[in-house]
Amino acid sequence: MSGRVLLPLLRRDLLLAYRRRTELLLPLVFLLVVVSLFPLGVGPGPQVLARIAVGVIWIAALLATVVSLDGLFRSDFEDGSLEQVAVSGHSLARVALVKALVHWLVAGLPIVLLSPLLAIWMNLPEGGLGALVASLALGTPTLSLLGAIGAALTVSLNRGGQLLSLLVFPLYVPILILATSAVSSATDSLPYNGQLGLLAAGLVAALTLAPMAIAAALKLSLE
Amino acid sequence: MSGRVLLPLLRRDLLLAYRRRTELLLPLVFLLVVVSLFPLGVGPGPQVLARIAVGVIWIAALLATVVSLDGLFRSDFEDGSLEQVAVSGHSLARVALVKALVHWLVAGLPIVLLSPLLAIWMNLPEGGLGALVASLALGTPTLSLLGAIGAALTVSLNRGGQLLSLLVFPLYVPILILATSAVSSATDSLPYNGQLGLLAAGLVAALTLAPMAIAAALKLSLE
Amino acid sequence: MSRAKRIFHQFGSPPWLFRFAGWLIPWLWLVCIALGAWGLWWGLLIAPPDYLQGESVRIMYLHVPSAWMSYSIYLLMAIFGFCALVWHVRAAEIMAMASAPIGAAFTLVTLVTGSLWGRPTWGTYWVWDARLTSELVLLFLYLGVMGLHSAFDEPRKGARAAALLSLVGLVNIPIIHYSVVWWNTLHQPGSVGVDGSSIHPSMLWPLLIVALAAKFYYGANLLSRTRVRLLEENRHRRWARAWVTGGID
Amino acid sequence: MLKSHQLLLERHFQPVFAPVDLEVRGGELWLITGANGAGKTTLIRLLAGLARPTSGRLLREAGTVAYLGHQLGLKADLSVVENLAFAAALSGGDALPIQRTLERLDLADASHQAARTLSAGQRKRCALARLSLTPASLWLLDEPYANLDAPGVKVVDALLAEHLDGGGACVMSTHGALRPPDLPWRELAIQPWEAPA
Amino acid sequence: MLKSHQLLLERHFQPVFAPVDLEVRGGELWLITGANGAGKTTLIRLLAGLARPTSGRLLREAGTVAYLGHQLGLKADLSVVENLAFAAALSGGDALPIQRTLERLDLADASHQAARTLSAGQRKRCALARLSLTPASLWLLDEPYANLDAPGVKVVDALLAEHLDGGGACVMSTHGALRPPDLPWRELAIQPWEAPA
Ligand code: HEM
Ligand SMILES: Nc1ncnc2c1ncn2[C@@H]1O[C@H](COP(=O)(O)OP(=O)(O)OP(=O)(O)O)[C@@H](O)[C@H]1O
Ligand SMILES: Nc1ncnc2c1ncn2[C@@H]1O[C@H](COP(=O)(O)OP(=O)(O)OP(=O)(O)O)[C@@H](O)[C@H]1O
Ligand SMILES: [Mg+2]
Ligand SMILES: [Mg+2]
Repeated sequence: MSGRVLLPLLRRDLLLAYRRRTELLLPLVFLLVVVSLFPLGVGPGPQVLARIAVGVIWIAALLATVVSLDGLFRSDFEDGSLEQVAVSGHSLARVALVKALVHWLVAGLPIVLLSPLLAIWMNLPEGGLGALVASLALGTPTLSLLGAIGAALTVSLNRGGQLLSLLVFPLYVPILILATSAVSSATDSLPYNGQLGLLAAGLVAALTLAPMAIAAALKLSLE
Repeated sequence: MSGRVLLPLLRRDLLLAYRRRTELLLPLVFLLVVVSLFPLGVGPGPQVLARIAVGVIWIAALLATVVSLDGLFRSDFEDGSLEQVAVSGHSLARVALVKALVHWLVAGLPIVLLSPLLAIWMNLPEGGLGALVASLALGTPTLSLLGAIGAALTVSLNRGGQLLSLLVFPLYVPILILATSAVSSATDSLPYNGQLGLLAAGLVAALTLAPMAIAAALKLSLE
Repeated sequence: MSRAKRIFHQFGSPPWLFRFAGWLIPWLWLVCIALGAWGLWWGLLIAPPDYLQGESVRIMYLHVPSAWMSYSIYLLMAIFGFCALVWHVRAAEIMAMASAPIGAAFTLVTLVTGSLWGRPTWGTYWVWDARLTSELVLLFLYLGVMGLHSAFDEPRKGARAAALLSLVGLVNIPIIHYSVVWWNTLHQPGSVGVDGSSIHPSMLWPLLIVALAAKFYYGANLLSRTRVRLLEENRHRRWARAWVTGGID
Repeated sequence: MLKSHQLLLERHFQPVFAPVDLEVRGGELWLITGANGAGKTTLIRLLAGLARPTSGRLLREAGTVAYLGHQLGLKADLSVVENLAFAAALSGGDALPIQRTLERLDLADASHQAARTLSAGQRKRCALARLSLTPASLWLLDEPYANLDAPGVKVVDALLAEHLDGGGACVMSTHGALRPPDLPWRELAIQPWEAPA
Repeated sequence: MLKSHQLLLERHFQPVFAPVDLEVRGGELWLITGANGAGKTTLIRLLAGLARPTSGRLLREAGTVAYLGHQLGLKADLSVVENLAFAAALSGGDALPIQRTLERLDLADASHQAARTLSAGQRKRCALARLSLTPASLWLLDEPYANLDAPGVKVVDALLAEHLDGGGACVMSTHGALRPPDLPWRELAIQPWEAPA
């Protein structure tokens, strides 16, 4: 039974994402829209914007991730696909890993790719761009993995979206702190390898532990 | 057929909200969590926080509204209640008004009531509190009404949440600008009646026009 | 039936519109290319460089016409959308939805050329100036209309929903525009404004010509898209089958 | 009560069925029959005014209709009684006979359970209970027998008989195996659409 | 293939039905019968391992089961063929006979439609088509006949006959009116739970 299902599942989920390709753009557009609210709310002064740039970009990335998390297992749960996968006897942990991977490809990777544009918008000081991209690249997969635990726990609840954000934001706090501190160090021309190292360590830990937690949560939700 | 349905519908929706009373707290908690991310992401310096306080509180209010909007008509649509209401011959515009009212009571009013706490958290300058509460009281009903248009348009789509935020955020731009400018004027001890007047005018306009747009959108979604 | 009403109905009849568009499109392209070539040649090669901005001012000949188009196409889209919603004219639905990507493209061109222009003149790709901001919001409005349209799998439903959204957006555009202008001047008096007050005639004429060419481009592109759509949708009908097999034109 | 003339609906620019002419009078029971995918649900939604026909006309007498679709219209978080009380209020009907209706449909035991905990058949019964609480003279029912056990089917037939006796009319879809045994009915077999040559 | 001993599930600390003893062997067809709300769906989900019994034991032979519940498990955005191809890959079955299966279930015309646009019966047929693509030896079907027209019911019976001939087994719930006419079956009537005196 092993890993044979992973490829079809990956293919199916990417196909589904492609079917609704306008929706593929949505996490991106959401990010753009949220980031652009800040100048409107805070005022267009470039100094203030530069000062809060990292925080805003990372918080927007967090929000974009959380908003897209709710759908991660929901449609599979509601249309009965999840039951089918559970009955098929495949390891749910591997299935969870694939789901988190697809989520990152669809919602996380675009954020990484888009971050230079956001940096220009928010007037991020020059030296910070590299650290921003690196922190996003290392941090967003962890966001997807941790978030998937919350999504799995809330999938059987009617309106899981907000509960979900309550569950996962506390888990995201360390990532947010590490990442923003990496970028601020970079803009101050300080070394920031330490923070990136910790982010990488977090990613490895999440990769090994989160799938099991997700699988247990899914089983619970199905009962 | 006139308005006789409004009361039962209002009662039913409030009863439903009460049934899931833990979920009643969610928009609030979401708001608190989002606002508390900022000191974490931006750094705890009180000057910077004070400078961005209004913007952050209002943007968090926008986000909390949008996150709770997706469920506004969705469950009614999916379980067929909306069909029943549509077939019953009652004016859908009135129904829409009731729904928006319930949404505001559940998601908007708590924000207004909670705003003093947020103001303290974010170190909002003293003079701004009155203007903040007033702007939220006048602005959040408009957010609910405009947002309901987006919710009605996307209710038949599978994952409307992010599309919804794309649709409604541009409409929220004037409210955000007016509200934050009212509060900044207040903290600078300038008059801010003009902005509040415009917010009130926007509310009146939304109250008269939005229900028709919502009704038309709902009818379309049911087809 | 009054004359106006008859024309209206004729316009809504797919085979008639298909044939009329087929006849008109080559002429539109012809005028568009002629005017475009003339205007760009004049603007990019002949017109004098600006005494302040130097050669970079030539971006204006792309930037300003697309900025004008970005708003006027939204207006047209909303008008088509209104006809679609009120009279259920399929042709209007198609034309409203065909307008959206063209308008979004013009908006994007405005933003990109503006950013590229901003680098040499303002020293930065982007500032939160009022005009820039409202152009960005306009892009979001277009993306919303297109996203909503394509999210439905029944095309007519998607078109009508998006048309409704475009009308809501139309009501809001002036409000957004004024609020943003007011926001920026309030927060940041004396910001880097876009100075368009005094354009010398030697620069104005090529600008107007390119702007006219852009209008013809829109017409030609719109009708081409409409024709494709009409053919696709009516593939079961006799006139469409006959056209495809070369029976009639 | 209801009259349709050359009623037609297109999906993806292809008519779902041949144009429908139907005239329903008080006291009549119409069965809409057709294979899976013939368009029964589509037609009933058209008659209920939930979808807009692409062409053709539909005339309906003033007064409300009662509609029962594949989605039953129950709020999962409300109990059976609360669901029915709202339905009665919505249609301007009478909330008093709720208890009697519940007994008739054998739902009395579950009357305070939330709708989400009901079984498929209990949920269907709850939706059917709505019918006897509304003053609607025209019932539009999409597969009313699905998910019901034998006693449930009998109750539906009894409800129908009462409704027709009182001068009401009903249009319902069915797959043929189950037809009301003791009632006179007329059949509208849905025809597939054929492209004109 | 499957053996249960005093299987019991509580909802709200109240057993749903009397403890169930069931032994299913290859080639057997079991009908689970009972009124609406008796607990058929609950029992089948227990047998499929989707719910955990409160008490009692359940033994299942190694090998996969095929499960068909009230939720059909189709992705609304994928076409019929894509849905089936994924189902085949998931269960390690063979994707080759998809076309034949579709013809058999009269879905060939709709094979490239997205599942969301299918009618209720077409959707059921698509879910049933999965059965013949999996190598599962035990089928657990919850109301397989619901929403099907007469030819659809016949196809299900034919599929069942083949499966049983090949040594497979099946447990299905039904409301009694429709029973496989030409197949030998055994019945498990669900008993209501009675509190011990
Ligand atoms: C991303 C950046 C930019 C955007 C989004 C933008 C947007 C616009 C828009 C919307 C208009 C039409 C306004 C109207 O007709 O009322 C416009 C016109 C114009 N823009 Fe830009 N612009 C940008 C950057 C620039 C830059 C850097 C310059 C030159 C320094 C510039 C020069 C002009 C001029 C000369 C006009 C014509 C003025 C007029 O017709 O009133 N723009 N721009
Ligand atoms: N959370 C709960 N609380 C109380 N009762 C419950 C709960 N969940 C389910 N039940 C009851 O359990 C019973 C079994 O439901 P189940 O869906 O198994 O019935 P079924 O035999 O499949 O009926 P049907 O023929 O209608 O599909 C029902 O009477 C239902 O009301
Ligand atoms: N968007 C669409 N594109 C193509 N075909 C569609 C679309 N929507 C519906 N259809 C088709 O319309 C037909 C009518 O469906 P409908 O649900 O009315 O059938 P039905 O008679 O109720 O069938 P059932 O007995 O299975 O409930 C189906 O064949 C379906 O495939
Ligand atoms: Mg049907
Ligand atoms: Mg059941």
